[in-house]
Amino acid sequence: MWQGLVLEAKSLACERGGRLIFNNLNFVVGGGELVELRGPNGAGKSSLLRLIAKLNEPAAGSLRLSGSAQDLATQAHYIGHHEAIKPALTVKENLDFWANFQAGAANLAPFNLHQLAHDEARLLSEGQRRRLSLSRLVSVMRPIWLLDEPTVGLDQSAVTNLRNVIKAHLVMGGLVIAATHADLGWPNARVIKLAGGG
Amino acid sequence: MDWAAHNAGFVEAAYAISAFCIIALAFWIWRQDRLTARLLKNLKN
Amino acid sequence: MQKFANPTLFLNLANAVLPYLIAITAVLFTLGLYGALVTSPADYQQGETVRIMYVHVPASWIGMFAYGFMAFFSAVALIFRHPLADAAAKTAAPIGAVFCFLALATGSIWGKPMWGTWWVWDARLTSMFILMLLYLGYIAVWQAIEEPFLAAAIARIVALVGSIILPIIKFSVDWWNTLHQPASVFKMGGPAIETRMLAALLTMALAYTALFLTLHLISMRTEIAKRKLRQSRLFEIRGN
Amino acid sequence: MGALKAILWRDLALARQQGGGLGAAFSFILAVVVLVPLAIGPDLVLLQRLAAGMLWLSLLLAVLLTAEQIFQRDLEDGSLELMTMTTVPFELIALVKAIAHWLTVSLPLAVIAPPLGLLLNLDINQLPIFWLSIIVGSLALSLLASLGGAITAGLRRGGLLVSILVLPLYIPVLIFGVSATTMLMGAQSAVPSLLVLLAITLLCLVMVPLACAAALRAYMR
Repeated sequence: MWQGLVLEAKSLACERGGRLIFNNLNFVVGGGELVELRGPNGAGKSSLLRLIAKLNEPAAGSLRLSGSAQDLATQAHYIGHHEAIKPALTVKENLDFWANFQAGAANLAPFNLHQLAHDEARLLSEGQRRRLSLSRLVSVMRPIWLLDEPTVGLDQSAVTNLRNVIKAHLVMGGLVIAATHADLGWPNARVIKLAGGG
Repeated sequence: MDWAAHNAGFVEAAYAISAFCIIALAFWIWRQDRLTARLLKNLKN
Repeated sequence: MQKFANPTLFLNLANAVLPYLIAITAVLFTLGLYGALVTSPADYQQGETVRIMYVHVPASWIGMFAYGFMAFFSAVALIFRHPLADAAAKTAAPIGAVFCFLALATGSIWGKPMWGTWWVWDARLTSMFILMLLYLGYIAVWQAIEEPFLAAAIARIVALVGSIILPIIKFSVDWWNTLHQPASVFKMGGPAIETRMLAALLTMALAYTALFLTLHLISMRTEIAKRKLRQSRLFEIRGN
Repeated sequence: MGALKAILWRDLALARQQGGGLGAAFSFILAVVVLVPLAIGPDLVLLQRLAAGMLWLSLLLAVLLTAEQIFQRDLEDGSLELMTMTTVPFELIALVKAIAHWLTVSLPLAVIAPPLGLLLNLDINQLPIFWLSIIVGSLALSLLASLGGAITAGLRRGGLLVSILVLPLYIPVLIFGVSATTMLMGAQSAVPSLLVLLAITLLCLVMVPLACAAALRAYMR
């Protein structure tokens, strides 16, 4: 579905609260690749994902997406610790909102949330909330997936669902960058280590 | 109505409050300056 | 503008200029007060109380000037991303607020003999009161937000929004004032200003302006020092 | 455009679900309308002169009560951040949220308030002009409240700051809103005040989203 996608970072640096998190970070990620970010807490894994999603400005360096006309931020999904779920709305209404907002279609099946469709999000467990937030990946087609510790709180069946969804996405030429310590079941996943502590 | 007698003291009051506020402000700013300057000095050595 | 970016250059300049500025302020004040209290005549109607004008008008002038000063440097900070501009706006606010309060206090003291009450919802006094609220709001933003970078970003917006709404408030309060015409219309500055009165008033205004610049310069020096202290303290905590 | 519609629908659904502060705001106005005569006394002539001012004041303060919630929840649960990751300019998103607040809080209040005016002996033939002015004004009040909400969105105890920041902004709206009705009492035309009120509302419609977006971006940085 997506051809010739290349995400390139040149001497990227990130600063938060006046402190340098990491600097002159260079990498190139092409379509069909899974990259796992490793490093101690505070090494800047989340900060790097937020930089790519254009939620923060890099202190230095540049990030370029070639092979796609639109702007990087509109081509990326960012699944962070904040799940952006409204407790008062039902599971389906929550996903419908994001689907309508980003021109997609709600798809509860891959993370088998369809039985809970009409329950209020307030009643969901931590793992179910995580699966609802991950369902945005399969409801709106975007090539770049930025996942911040996606497997936290997921049970075994949900992790396998996630692996299948990632596999399908990579086969279609998309790319995934995940800050995680768990094995995402993709044989030739590349690892980028962030030293942390500068 | 004799103006002078009637409003004695208003001019003095206005000047007094002006002087008080200006001096208080200047003193507060000066003290802050001296305080941070001293902190900065003994931080250096 | 960038050459002021590093504080050291600004500090050297400030330290050089400061003694002269203090001297000028002192001279202007002695001249102004001498003019206000001695040489300028009493008003044929108000008598001695017109002398309050020499502290009221300059105070309200500085109250407004400081807010314009704040809005200007907030705009500079927004457009040129200039770190010192934020500090200039932040330090101008407390000084402006004090002079704004002084304008209100002396205005109401002056109002008592003329209008017989301590406070009249006169257009100028009302606008000055609202300006005071804008000052308090701006200062409250700096107090409420700990992280300096975020506080600067929000304070910039508050100052600029304030400077856009201020003329609208002035217009609506003046119009509102003509709508509910107070019983006796008494021009604050008296019917005609004599040259000696005008001279005294101008000298006092210059004296207040010089005072504002002096106090602002010292506050800027303090703000830069605080910033260095904060950075070094952060440095120690993280040790990197 | 679909995106903006989605936000509006979601905010309306949320408001319907949780009452969205309309209940609290309405009970506030009810309280004012009941307490004013008790406080000032039943003198109908006096009450009539105060009616328009009191109703405007109670609406203004009621809207101020709900100002904080406009952006705070979305900022905290991360949806505001995700909303920046689209082609839709963020200013429009801030505008749509302010309009959602208007539709769920200020407009219903502006529609309900005038009949309550009869309790304060508001003159019948003043009612239409009063109704028109308070409806136009309610949009400006919501926009300015959203500005206060955006500026304090990231703060834990922003309540005090919201009122100090927003009250000066409300003053022109209050002055021209109330004068539209009081001019009628003096047998003068209310049109000039209404036109100025409309001008202020349009100015807010354009300027406020810019300031809201800037403030929210600062918090999301």
